[in-house]
Amino acid sequence: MKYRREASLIVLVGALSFLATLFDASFVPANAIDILINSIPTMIISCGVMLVIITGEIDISVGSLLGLLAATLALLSSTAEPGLGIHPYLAIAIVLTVGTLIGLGTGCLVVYGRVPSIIATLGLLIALDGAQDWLMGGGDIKHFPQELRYLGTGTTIPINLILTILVVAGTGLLCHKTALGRRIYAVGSNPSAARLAGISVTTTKLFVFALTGMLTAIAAILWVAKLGNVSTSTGAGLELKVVTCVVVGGVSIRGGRGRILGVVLAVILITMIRTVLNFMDLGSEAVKWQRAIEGVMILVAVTSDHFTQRNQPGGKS
Amino acid sequence: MSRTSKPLITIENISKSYGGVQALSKVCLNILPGEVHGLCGENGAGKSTLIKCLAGVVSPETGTITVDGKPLSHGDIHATEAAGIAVIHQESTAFLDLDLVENLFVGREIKKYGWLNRRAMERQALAVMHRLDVTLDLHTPLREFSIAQRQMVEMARACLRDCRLLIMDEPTASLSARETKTLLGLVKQLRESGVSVLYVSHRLEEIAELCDRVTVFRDGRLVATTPIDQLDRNQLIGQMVGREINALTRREEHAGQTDEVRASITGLYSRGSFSDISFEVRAGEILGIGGLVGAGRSEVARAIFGADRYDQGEIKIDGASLKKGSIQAAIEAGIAMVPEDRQHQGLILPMSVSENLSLTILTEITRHRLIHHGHETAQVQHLMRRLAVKAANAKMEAASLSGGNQQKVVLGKWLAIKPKFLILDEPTRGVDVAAKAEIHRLIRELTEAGMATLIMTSDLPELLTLSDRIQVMCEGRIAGQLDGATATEEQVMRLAFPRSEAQLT
Amino acid sequence: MKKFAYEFFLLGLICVVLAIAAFLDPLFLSSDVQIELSSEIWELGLLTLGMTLIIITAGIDLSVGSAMGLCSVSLGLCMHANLPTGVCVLACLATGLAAGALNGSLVAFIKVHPLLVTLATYGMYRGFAEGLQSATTNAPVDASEGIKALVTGNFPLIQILFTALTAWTAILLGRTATGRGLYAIGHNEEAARFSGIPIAKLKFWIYTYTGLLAGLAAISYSARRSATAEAGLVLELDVIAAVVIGGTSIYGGRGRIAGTLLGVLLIHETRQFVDWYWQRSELTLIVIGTLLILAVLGHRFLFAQDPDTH
Amino acid sequence: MNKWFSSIGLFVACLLVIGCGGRESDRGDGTPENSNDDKITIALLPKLKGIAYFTSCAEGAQQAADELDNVELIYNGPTTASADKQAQMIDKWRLQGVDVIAVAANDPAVLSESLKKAQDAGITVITWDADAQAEDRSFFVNQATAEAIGSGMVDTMANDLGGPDAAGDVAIISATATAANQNEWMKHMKTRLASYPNLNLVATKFPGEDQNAAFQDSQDLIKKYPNLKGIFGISSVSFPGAAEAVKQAGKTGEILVTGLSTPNDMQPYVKGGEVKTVVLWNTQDLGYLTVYAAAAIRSGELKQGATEFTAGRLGKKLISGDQIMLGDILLFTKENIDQFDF
Repeated sequence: MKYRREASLIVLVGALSFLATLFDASFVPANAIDILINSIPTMIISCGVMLVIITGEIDISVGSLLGLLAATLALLSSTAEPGLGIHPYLAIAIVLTVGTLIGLGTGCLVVYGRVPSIIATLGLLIALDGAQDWLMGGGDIKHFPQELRYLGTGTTIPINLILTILVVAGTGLLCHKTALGRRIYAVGSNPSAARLAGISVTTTKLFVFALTGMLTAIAAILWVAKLGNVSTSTGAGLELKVVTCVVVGGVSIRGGRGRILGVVLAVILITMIRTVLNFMDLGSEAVKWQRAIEGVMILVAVTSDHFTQRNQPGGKS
Repeated sequence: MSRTSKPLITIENISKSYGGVQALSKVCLNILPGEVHGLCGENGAGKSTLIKCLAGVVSPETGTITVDGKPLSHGDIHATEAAGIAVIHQESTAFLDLDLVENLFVGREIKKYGWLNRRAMERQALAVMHRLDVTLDLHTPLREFSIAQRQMVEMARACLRDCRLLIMDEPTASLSARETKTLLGLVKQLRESGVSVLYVSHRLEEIAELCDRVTVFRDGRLVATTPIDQLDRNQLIGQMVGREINALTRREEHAGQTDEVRASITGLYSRGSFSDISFEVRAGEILGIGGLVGAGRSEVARAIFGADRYDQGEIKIDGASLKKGSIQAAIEAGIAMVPEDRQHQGLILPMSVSENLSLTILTEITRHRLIHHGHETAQVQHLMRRLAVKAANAKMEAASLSGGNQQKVVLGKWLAIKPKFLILDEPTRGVDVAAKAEIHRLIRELTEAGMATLIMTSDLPELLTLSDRIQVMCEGRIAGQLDGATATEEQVMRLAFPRSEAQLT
Repeated sequence: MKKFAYEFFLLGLICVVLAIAAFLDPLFLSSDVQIELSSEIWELGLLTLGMTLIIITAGIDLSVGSAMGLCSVSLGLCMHANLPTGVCVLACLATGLAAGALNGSLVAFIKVHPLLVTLATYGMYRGFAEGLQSATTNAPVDASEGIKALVTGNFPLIQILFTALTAWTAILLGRTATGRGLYAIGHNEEAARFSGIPIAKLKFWIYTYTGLLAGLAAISYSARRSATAEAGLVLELDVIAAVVIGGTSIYGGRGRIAGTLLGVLLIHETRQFVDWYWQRSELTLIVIGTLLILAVLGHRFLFAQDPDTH
Repeated sequence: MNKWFSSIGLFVACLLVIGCGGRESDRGDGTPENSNDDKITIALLPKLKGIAYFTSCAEGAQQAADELDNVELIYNGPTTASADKQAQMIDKWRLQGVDVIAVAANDPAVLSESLKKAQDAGITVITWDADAQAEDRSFFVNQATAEAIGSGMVDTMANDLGGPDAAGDVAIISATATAANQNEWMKHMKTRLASYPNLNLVATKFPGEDQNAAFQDSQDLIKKYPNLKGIFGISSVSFPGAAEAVKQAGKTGEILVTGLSTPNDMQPYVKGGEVKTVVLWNTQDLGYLTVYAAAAIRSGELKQGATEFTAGRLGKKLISGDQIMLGDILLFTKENIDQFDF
């Protein structure tokens, strides 16, 4: 069963939708688009982190990076104090560049510095969070130019959703239709063999880290465009959500395996849990347990595979 | 076969050292077009390093390599490929998560307008599989293939390119006799079509059958390059080790064998792996299990040792039945196992020789719940002497030992528990001739002292010389039993092949 | 001595930090200040003991901070219900034990990757802590009665306990069969299994032990502050950072308690001094993050004996 | 054995370093605390750094410090609303020997111990913005009690929705479920809501510090409760989140959002109409008053039992018991919001 994981995720998404429909008959039509839109930052970054995990590395700095980039964008483009009010397109270009460069820097630490990626990105997670707070200084930044907000709130055409679909489709094509994608899988599957096959492991890893940086920048831009507000807490905790989505989506934490479809479904699933719980009449007491319920559901999602596969013989690791 | 005097590849004065150890020193060698050139030598003699230099994986410190008179730039995989050199490396270069087509084309995908051209790749894959006469599903991840099938994929990968020199580093190490035969046939076919082959193997039979010339390495130096027809087996071994080795002789009588049943296995069954496995091993007896790779031998060994679970059946050691799926219980009952994969299952490479050797006897060397270093050292020294492990000292990392010495350490760590029943799964794979002989001697000695031994091996001469009795497995079942003293290779092979195929051959 | 080169390197780094401190503000180094500030080190120290064992087996536990929060809340609930102090403490430790055992059994018996297990329980334990607290007392519980004695006095119980546990863990790791087994698992789990080392048992045990330590840390924290779901928030990052700075390889197989202690000390002194002198919370984060990366880089380039592992 | 000697050696060396450092500074010590008797060092601790509310408080505080030339102001706080981090900072300031610590308490219980110790060390402890336990501080600079804030928000909402007979569903979006201040406010909000029988509290949400979650919760509430008329966004994350959700749902004017915020911060939404009224006080004045009070208490000008106190440009301020009153709650609307700049 090649698409076993995807199938079970679809079943789960269906089950949750059905559950919510019991409480509100029009749940699906009323919320489908909004759930997708709300999942955008997670979705876009998950595409990058998925590739990183497929190469056998991990990036847990994306939450802080998103925060830092959002703060940078805000400072550059906001029309009120303390923003510089430079043209939004220029600001976007700068943020994309900065994001890519930081991603590349992370890659260099991992590839040339040979710092284990989980440690390098843990250090960055802490340090970039501090840098974000440092940049933000005074308080929330609002007052963004209309060109920028339009990316997130253009009512008739959800530009951000279209962009996200492009990113997801691009990642899918990259994975399955290009030589580079093949090499990403090969590097994660067997690094030494990849080297012998003439693949540059170094370049491949640098590429996925830089790409993740750039995707994080795109997510940061869309985040600002959507919410119109940047604070010191922007992006906090996003990295864990992203990693959760990627692994629930069936990407092997050991590298080499995983498909974009599973990740997309997992992002939708994890984003919709909140909305479904909001639509169920949990009552004022139960709502306090919302985070615990989410936690249990994620634990179940992460471990369920192992429970079902346990009895199969000869499971080689 | 046309022999032009002009060599395809000329290697001159290649030297390479790793951290002070001279792996290759001033090696000169040439390979003629259309010849199969054998490369022999004990482990650590420098064969693999030479291959890596040729393949562009490592760059030699001095010397030149020329292909058709044109110098090859060092350490450049792509230049090597462009020059028409293909390598099948010793360590597995399979990408287990990728499917067959993806594996074949990794690193040199066929593209059309920048996108992968899947159809063209599938077409070429089918063509090459046809040429190799193997049928494998193109879209199954390699994880689901057997070791031998993976080896075939590697062959196919090398054949895919129009290479002029194919380097094969112990390609048959994990292949069964039948698969080896297919492979040798294929090499001959390549030779016919004018491809040169550099063939590395420990199996002298293959060298003799296949090669035109043989080059022997010892301690990083080239000893001699000799046409095969001017060399006999013992001379070859002599060149390799620098001294004479007593060739293996078949066990003449069942010395020390008793009627006391050590291990009895009845009706062992594991879904999808093996069924109906029943046999007994007596104290002082060596039971050999032959069969093709993938016949289920390793799986049986693992099940007995408790490494895998099984669905039905019973294992008794000295009459007491053994708990299922627990290695600790097996060890307590006196079972020891030298596993198939030395690097991953047998040894902990980054740990010292001493720590590896004492891993199985931790409770024994513990006093007041603390490890007693005096006891540990004493035990380790004793084992190292007994097995003649060649290591500078016991604190050396196991990774720094040669393959043969590593295998001795694995054996040693099990001898430490004084096992009643020893299971050996491919005990001499990738082990040089001298170490192999020592390991064989040791197995016999121990068995004669009253141990029961079960040996699984793809190496037919080893199976025939060591075993008192031979059972042959085929497709997860025991196909038949032979007497060790009289069995022949043909008898074993006949039992090893599935019925339908046996008729064909 | 060569074996402990990295530990001396850490010691040197600590000296550098302290020298800078002495130069900028000698008051920071006075024994009064150091003793006072050290009250924050015990929880970090306790958790790193368990984390070192876990990381040596190539595992990880992201949930320690959350487990600590859950333990603190359960302590608070018991105190709120006016149960005897002994019962409260036991309940707190039992919660930690249970949280650790859940992690341990999923990792050891169900064989889920520890990163995934603890990533999930990280959110789950904190969620339960917040849920429990807001559904019952809806505020932190003052735990000063009864357990305060644990953290006060000339030789507070928590310090004695920490010292004892450190010694015990160090001996366990360096001198016993169990310790050998843990290193073996970290280097090569398959080979360790084939050598008859009870992998599942050991793994289960270390995660459970870490849970128990989280319970202890929760008691220490609650006695100092109050019993609250906030206990141990983002502490896991410091714990992992301290262990890794201490020279334990995230890939498993390498690490010592001595290094971990120095790692704890280095992180502690750095953090406290940056906080103390510059008074910018965000700067502290930048410094700690950078320190982590630099320490690992330093280890790689100055002490790497095994440049090609992974 | 070698290992053991080395480990012990390490520790001895370590202790020596710390010990030497200790001795050294003991010798040269005794100065920092009381050296500058004429200078009063005031440490101002907000609930958290980096939000507009506390930044504007800090600006006011700095004005006061500049006016009073004998005051040195330290402003630092945790980056999330963590009482634990606050306690750590209080401990450090005590050791550094500041003169006054002014705290906006995230949690009275958690801070209690640290504040007591600070007082024992002879440091003047006052609270501002959010009170600690009464025995842990001398004065509380009271801009509004939790009760006043809670009922203020409810009254504002009811007023905007049509006075005492206001009818419809309302919802609260808080921070985390354990956020002490928000829980305290909610308690009073619920009490106050009882006096508006037609206002029906349908849901309370806890999105934490996650902007996206706050937005998502508001969006879901708007859809789930068609009769929703008002949302209380009672944290610095949930207030703009809710306003933005109302705006994007096209419900501007139909659903009102209210909460606590500085006028500058929520100005776009007040102008836009999603927020009719923002409840707050003059935050700059709060910081200003706190510093003035701190200096006066430290220098002995202001003692327990006083009923009045002059604070620079603010003039006379009333004192009731141990609480220094800032004055009334301000309501910012479209009409007056441009007059304020903080």
